[in-house]
Amino acid sequence: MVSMAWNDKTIRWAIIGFALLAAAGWLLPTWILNNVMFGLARGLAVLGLLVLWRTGLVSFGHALYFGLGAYAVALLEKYGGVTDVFLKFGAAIIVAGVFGFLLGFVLRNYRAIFFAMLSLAFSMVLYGVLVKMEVLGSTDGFSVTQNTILGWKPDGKYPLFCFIVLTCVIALSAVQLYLKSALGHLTTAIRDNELRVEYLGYSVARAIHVKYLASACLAGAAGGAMAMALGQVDPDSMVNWTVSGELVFITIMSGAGSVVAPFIGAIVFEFIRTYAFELAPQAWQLIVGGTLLAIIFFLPGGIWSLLEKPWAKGEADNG
Amino acid sequence: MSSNLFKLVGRTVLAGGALAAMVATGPAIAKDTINVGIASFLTGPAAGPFGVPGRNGAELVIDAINAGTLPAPYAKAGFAGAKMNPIFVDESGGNAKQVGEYRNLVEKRGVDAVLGYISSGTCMAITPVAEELKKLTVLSVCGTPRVFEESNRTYVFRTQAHAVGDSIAAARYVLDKFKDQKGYTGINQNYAWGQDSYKFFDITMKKLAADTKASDNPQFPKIFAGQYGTEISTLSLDPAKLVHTSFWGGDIEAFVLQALVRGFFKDKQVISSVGGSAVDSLGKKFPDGVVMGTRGEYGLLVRNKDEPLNKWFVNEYKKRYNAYPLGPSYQYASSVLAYKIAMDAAAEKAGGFPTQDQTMAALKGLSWQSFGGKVSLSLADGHQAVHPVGYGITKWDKDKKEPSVSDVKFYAPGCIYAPAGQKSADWLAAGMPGAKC
Amino acid sequence: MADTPILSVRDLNKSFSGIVAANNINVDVAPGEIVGIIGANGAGKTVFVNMITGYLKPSSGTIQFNGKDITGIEPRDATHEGVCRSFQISQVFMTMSVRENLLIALAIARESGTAMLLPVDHPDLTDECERLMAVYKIDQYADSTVSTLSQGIRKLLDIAMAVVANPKVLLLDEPTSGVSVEEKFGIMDIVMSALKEKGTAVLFVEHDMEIVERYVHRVLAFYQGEVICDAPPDEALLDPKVIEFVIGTDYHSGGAQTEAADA
Amino acid sequence: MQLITTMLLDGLSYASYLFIVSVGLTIIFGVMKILNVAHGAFYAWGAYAAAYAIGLAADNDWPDWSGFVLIFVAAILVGIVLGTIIERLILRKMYHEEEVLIVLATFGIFLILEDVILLVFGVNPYFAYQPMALLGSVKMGGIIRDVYSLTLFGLAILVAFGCWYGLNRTKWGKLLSVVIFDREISLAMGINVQMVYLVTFILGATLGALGGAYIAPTISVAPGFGIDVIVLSFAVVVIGGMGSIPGALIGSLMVGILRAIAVHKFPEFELFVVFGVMAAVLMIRPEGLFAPEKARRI
Repeated sequence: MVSMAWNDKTIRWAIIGFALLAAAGWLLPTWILNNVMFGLARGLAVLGLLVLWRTGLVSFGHALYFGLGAYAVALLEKYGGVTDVFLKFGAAIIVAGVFGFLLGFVLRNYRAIFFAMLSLAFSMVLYGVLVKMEVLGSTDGFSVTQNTILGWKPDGKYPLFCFIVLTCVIALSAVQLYLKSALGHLTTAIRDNELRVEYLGYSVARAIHVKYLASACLAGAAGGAMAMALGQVDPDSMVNWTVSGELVFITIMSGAGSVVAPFIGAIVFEFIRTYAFELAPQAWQLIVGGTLLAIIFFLPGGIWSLLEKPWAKGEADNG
Repeated sequence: MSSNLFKLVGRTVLAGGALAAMVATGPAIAKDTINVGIASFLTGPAAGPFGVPGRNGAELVIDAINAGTLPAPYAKAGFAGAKMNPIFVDESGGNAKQVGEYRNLVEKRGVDAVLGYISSGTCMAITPVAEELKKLTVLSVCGTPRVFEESNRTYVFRTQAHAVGDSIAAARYVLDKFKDQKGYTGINQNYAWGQDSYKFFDITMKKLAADTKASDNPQFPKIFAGQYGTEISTLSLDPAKLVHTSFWGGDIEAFVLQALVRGFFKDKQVISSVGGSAVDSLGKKFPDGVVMGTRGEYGLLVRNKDEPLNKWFVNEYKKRYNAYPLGPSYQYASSVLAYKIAMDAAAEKAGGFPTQDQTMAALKGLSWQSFGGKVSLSLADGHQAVHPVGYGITKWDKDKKEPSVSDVKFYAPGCIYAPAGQKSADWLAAGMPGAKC
Repeated sequence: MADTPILSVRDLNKSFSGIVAANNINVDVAPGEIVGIIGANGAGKTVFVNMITGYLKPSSGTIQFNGKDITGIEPRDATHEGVCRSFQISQVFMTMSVRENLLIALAIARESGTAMLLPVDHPDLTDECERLMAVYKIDQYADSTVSTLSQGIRKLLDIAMAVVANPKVLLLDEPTSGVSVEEKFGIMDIVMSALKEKGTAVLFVEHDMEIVERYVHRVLAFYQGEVICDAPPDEALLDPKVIEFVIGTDYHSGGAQTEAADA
Repeated sequence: MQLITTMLLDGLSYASYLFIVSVGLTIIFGVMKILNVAHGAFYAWGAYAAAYAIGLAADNDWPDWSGFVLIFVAAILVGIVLGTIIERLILRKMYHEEEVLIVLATFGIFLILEDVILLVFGVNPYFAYQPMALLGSVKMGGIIRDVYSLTLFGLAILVAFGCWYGLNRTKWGKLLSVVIFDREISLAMGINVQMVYLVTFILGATLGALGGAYIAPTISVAPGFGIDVIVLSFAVVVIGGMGSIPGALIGSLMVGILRAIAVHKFPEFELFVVFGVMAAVLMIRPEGLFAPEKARRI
C-alpha cells in the first residue's frame, strides 16, 4: 500500500511539497502560518466536494458536516473537557461520518439540483437548531482554546500546523489512490452514464453513498481542524448556507484537475479574503464576488489549469 | 527566494534577541506612532446605529489627542507622546471571521493594541485569542458578564460596565416608577447579550417584587431578524404590561416601527436598555413614554449635562459628523481615553515609552473622568469597569424639535453590580447583599 | 428446441397508462440460440428487451432464466445472473477512453469486492482488457476519448462491455443502427464470431432484414406489443402478417430498405 | 380561539410576504432553470430604492399616499435596470454552462450587489414608515394589527392572479409555456428565446424587488438584510415545487403558518420548522408538492 502510494507521481510530489511546507512553517510569520492552516483545513472539505463533483454532484449543504465536525470538537472540549487533538479530531470525523452515512441513504437517490437542495435543507436544519438552542451556544458558539497532543501542551500553533499538514497528506493520498482505483474511476463513469454502470452490475446508489460518506468525513475533518486552528465555532461561520457556498466556490476556483488543487485553491482563497478585508473593509464581498465571476469567465478550469500545463510537461519529460 | 528566507531567519533571530534583551524592566524604544486596531460594525444592520457612531467617537478623540486639543486634564498631545494611527476594521461576518481578523490585526499588521467591539458574541470569541496572543485589548461596548466571570483575564480590559447593571437598574427603575404592572415579559435577541440581559432582569424582578408575574413566553428572535410581526402578536396576547427589551441597532428601530402602528406602546410599558440610537434616528416617530437606557452616562441621558468634557464632546462631534453622539460614540471615546491615560501614566512611571506590560499595569484598576461621567475599572481584578447606569422616559421636545428624556435616574455602581470577586448570578441569587442604593 | 430453455418468458404483459406495450408474450430461448427480433417502431421490441433486463417491471407474467425467476429484478442483478444487454444508442462513458471504459467493466465483472480497489492499471485487469479490445478490433482506439469516435466503434465498445460479464443470454438492441452501411456487416461479423465460441444465446433487435437473414436461427416479429410470428427466418420473412406489418412489400421486391435506422 | 386567530393572521401575513418574495425566484427557475441566488440582492435593492424614494417624497412634502406609487415605481425600476444588466452581461453568456456554475455566478453577483448597496446608500438605515403610518391599525382577534401588513395579503392575491392570468390567458404566457417545455423546439419555431429569457428575468427581478420595496416601510432598511431571504425563499420554492407558481403559494402558506405556530408555541423551533419541512418535502416528493408535470425522456 505504502509503496503503491509512493509510486504515484502526484502523491510523491504532494508529500515532498507538504513536507517542505511543514518545514517552512517553522520560519513563517504567524499570520501566514494561520492563513495557510485555515486554507489547509478548508481544503480538506473542498477535497470532499471534489470527489462528489467528479460524479457530477454538487452539495450546497456541506457546511452541515463542516459544522458537525467543528461543533463536535467544541462541545467535546466544553462539556467533556477533552483537549487532545487526536481525540477531538477523531470525534469530528466520526460524528460527520455517522450523519453522512445515515443521510447518505436518502441523498444517494438524488441528483443535480435536487441533490443540491436537499443537502442545503439538511444543513439549514442544523443551522436552525444551533441558532436557537442556548446549550449549543446559539449564535455565539464556543471557543476552542485547549489543544494538547498526547498530554503535551504545546506553546504556539506550530505543532497543530504540522498535525493538519499530516492530515492533509494522508487525506490527499487516500483520495488519489481511490480515484485511481476502479472504484474511483466509477466516479467519472457515474457522471457519464449511470444506466451503463447499473447494467455493468454495480449499484450506482451504493457507489454514491460511499462517495458521500467519504466527502462527509472529509468535511467533518475540515470543520474539526478549522475549529482547532481558529479557536472558535459559531453557526454563521461554520454552518450557514454561505459557508457551503464558499466551499463550492473554492472547489470551482481550484479546479477538479488534481487532488492537490483543493489545497492550493483554499489557501489562495484565504489570502484573497484576508487582503480584501484589509484593503476594503466595507467592500470585501465585492472583491470576493468579483473574483468568483472572473474565475468562472476567464479561468473555467480553475487555478489548477494554470499549473496543469507545466505539470503535464514535466510528466512527459519524465517519460 | 533562498536569500529572502535567509533574511527572514536572520530577522527572526535578531528580533528574538532584542526581545530577550527587553524582557528586563527598562522602557521600550520610544515610538512616534502606534498602530491600534479599532473594530466596530462597518457593514451590516448594526453599522448605521452602532458601528459608525462608535467609530466616529473613536476617530474624533484620537484626532484630538494626536493634536493635543482635548480639554484639560487631557490636553497633553499623543499616547505617551506617540501619535495613534487607527486601523478601523469591520466587526460583521460572524465570530469565526472575527477571530481570524483579530489574528491578522495582531500577527500580520502588528498592532500595539486592539480597541472596540460591540457585540457580546464577538467579545466572547476574541477574548481567549487575545489572551493567547498576549495582546492588550480594550473592549468598548459589549455587555455580557461572561467575559470576565468565566475566567481571569490578563490582557483584556473593558471600559464599559457589564449587562447585569443594565438589567438590575432597569428592574429598579420600573419598580420605582410603575408600581402596578401585572407582570412582565420580554423580547431579546437570541445570543449572549439578549439572553443575559433578560435573565438578569428576570432574576432581579423576582428578588425585588416576588409577586409580579413573569411571563412564560418571553421572545428570543434571532439577531437582525428584522420582522417581528408574529412576536409582537405574541407579546400583545400576553397579559403582562411590562416588556423588557435589550434590542439594539436596526432591530430596535424595526421593532419600534412595527409595534408603533399596532398601538403596542399604548398597551404596554416598554423598557429598552440600549435603544437610544432609535430615539435619535426615528425622531418624532419615536413613541413618548418608553423607559430608555443608554448603558451608562452616555448619549441621550447626558446630552445636556453641563460638564466641560461632555460639552466639548457633544459640540465637536456635532460639528464634525452633523449628529448627536450616541451611546457607542461615548463608549468608544471612553476606551481611547482610558488607553491614553494609561499610556501617559505608564510613560511617566517608566521614564520613557512604556511597554505593553507597563501600560497594562497602569490601566489596571484605573479610575478616570470620561466624557459622560466617572468610570472605574474596579471589578475582575481591575479589568472590568463600573459606572452609574440610568434610565429616563422618552418625550419628543416639540419646541426644540429633538428628542428628550424626563425622570432621569442614575443608579450608583454599588447598587447594581456585585462587589469585586463575586459572580453576578450568585450575588443576585443571594438577594444582592450589601447593595448601596 | 431440444434443450431446456435458458430463457423462458410466460404471459408477459406491460402497459403504460392504458397503452399496451407488451401483450401476452411467450418465448423460449435455448442456450446458444441466435434470435432476431423485428418489428416496426413502437412495436414493443425495446420494451421487451427492457423487461428481460430489469429496466422495466412487467405488469404481469414471468421471466425465468436458467430455471430461476428473474421477473422484475434490478438491471445490475440481471447482469449478475448472466443476462446482459447493449443499447440502441450506445451507453458508454463518453469522457473516458476506450480502455478505461473496458477496465471499469472488467473490474465490476470481477466477483471479488477488492477488484474495485485495485488501481485500474493493474495487470489483472489490463491483460484481459487488451485481449478484448483485440477481439472486438477496437484496440487501435484504446486511448481515444469515446466522444471523438464514430458510432460504429461506440457500438462495438458498447457490446464488448456487455460481454465482459460472460452472459448466458445477451440482448443487443439494434446493434447496427446509426452505423454506416459499410460498417454494418463488419460489426456483426466481429460480434457473432466472438460470441460463437462462448455459446451465448443472443437476442438482437434489428431492422435490416439482410442481417437478420444472415445471422439468426429464429425470428420473433413484434406488432403492437404482440409476437405475431415466431419461426426460422426463411419462414418468418415470408409470413404475410410479417410482410404486412413489419418489413413491407418493398423488401422482397428488391426495393430500397424503407425503414431508416432509428433516430 | 384568540390564539388560533392570531396565529392564523400572523401566518397569513408572513405567508403573503414569502409568496411575493419567492414567486419571482420560481418564475426564473421555471423558465430559465436558474436558481438565482442574486434574488436576495433584488429584494434588498427594492427595499433601498423604495425607502430612499419615500424618504425623498416625505422631505419634499409629497402626500403620504404617494409612497404606495413609489413602492411600485421603485420595484419596477430596480427590476428593469438590474435585471437587464445581469441578464445581458453575465447570464446570457452562461446558458450553456452547468447549472452549478450559474448558481455560483449568481452568488458572485449577490456578493457584489450587496456591497454596491453600501457604496451607493451608505451604512445608515433608511426609514419609510409613512405608508404604514397612513393606513393605521385595526383591532382583529382581540389585538391591534397594522392595516399595512394586512394589505400584503391583498398584494399577494393580486400577484398570484396576475401570474395566473399572464401565463394562462395571454399570448405571451403561451409563448412562455412553449419555451419552458422545450427550448430547442421553441428556437426552431422561431421564438425569440433570448427575448423571452430577458423579459422573464426582468419580471422575476421586479417581483423580488417588489417584495423588498413593499416590506421596506415596516423595517429599518439597513445593509445585509438580503441574506436570510435567499434561503427562506429557496425553502418556499422547493416545498411547492421549483418552477410552479401555485407551488410557491402553497409553500408560502405552509411555511408562514407553521412558523407562526412555532413562534407562539415553540419559539426554539422557529427556524427548524422551515427547513425541516423543506427537507421532509424533498424526501417524500422531490419535485415538490406542485411540480409541473415533466415529459419523461428515455
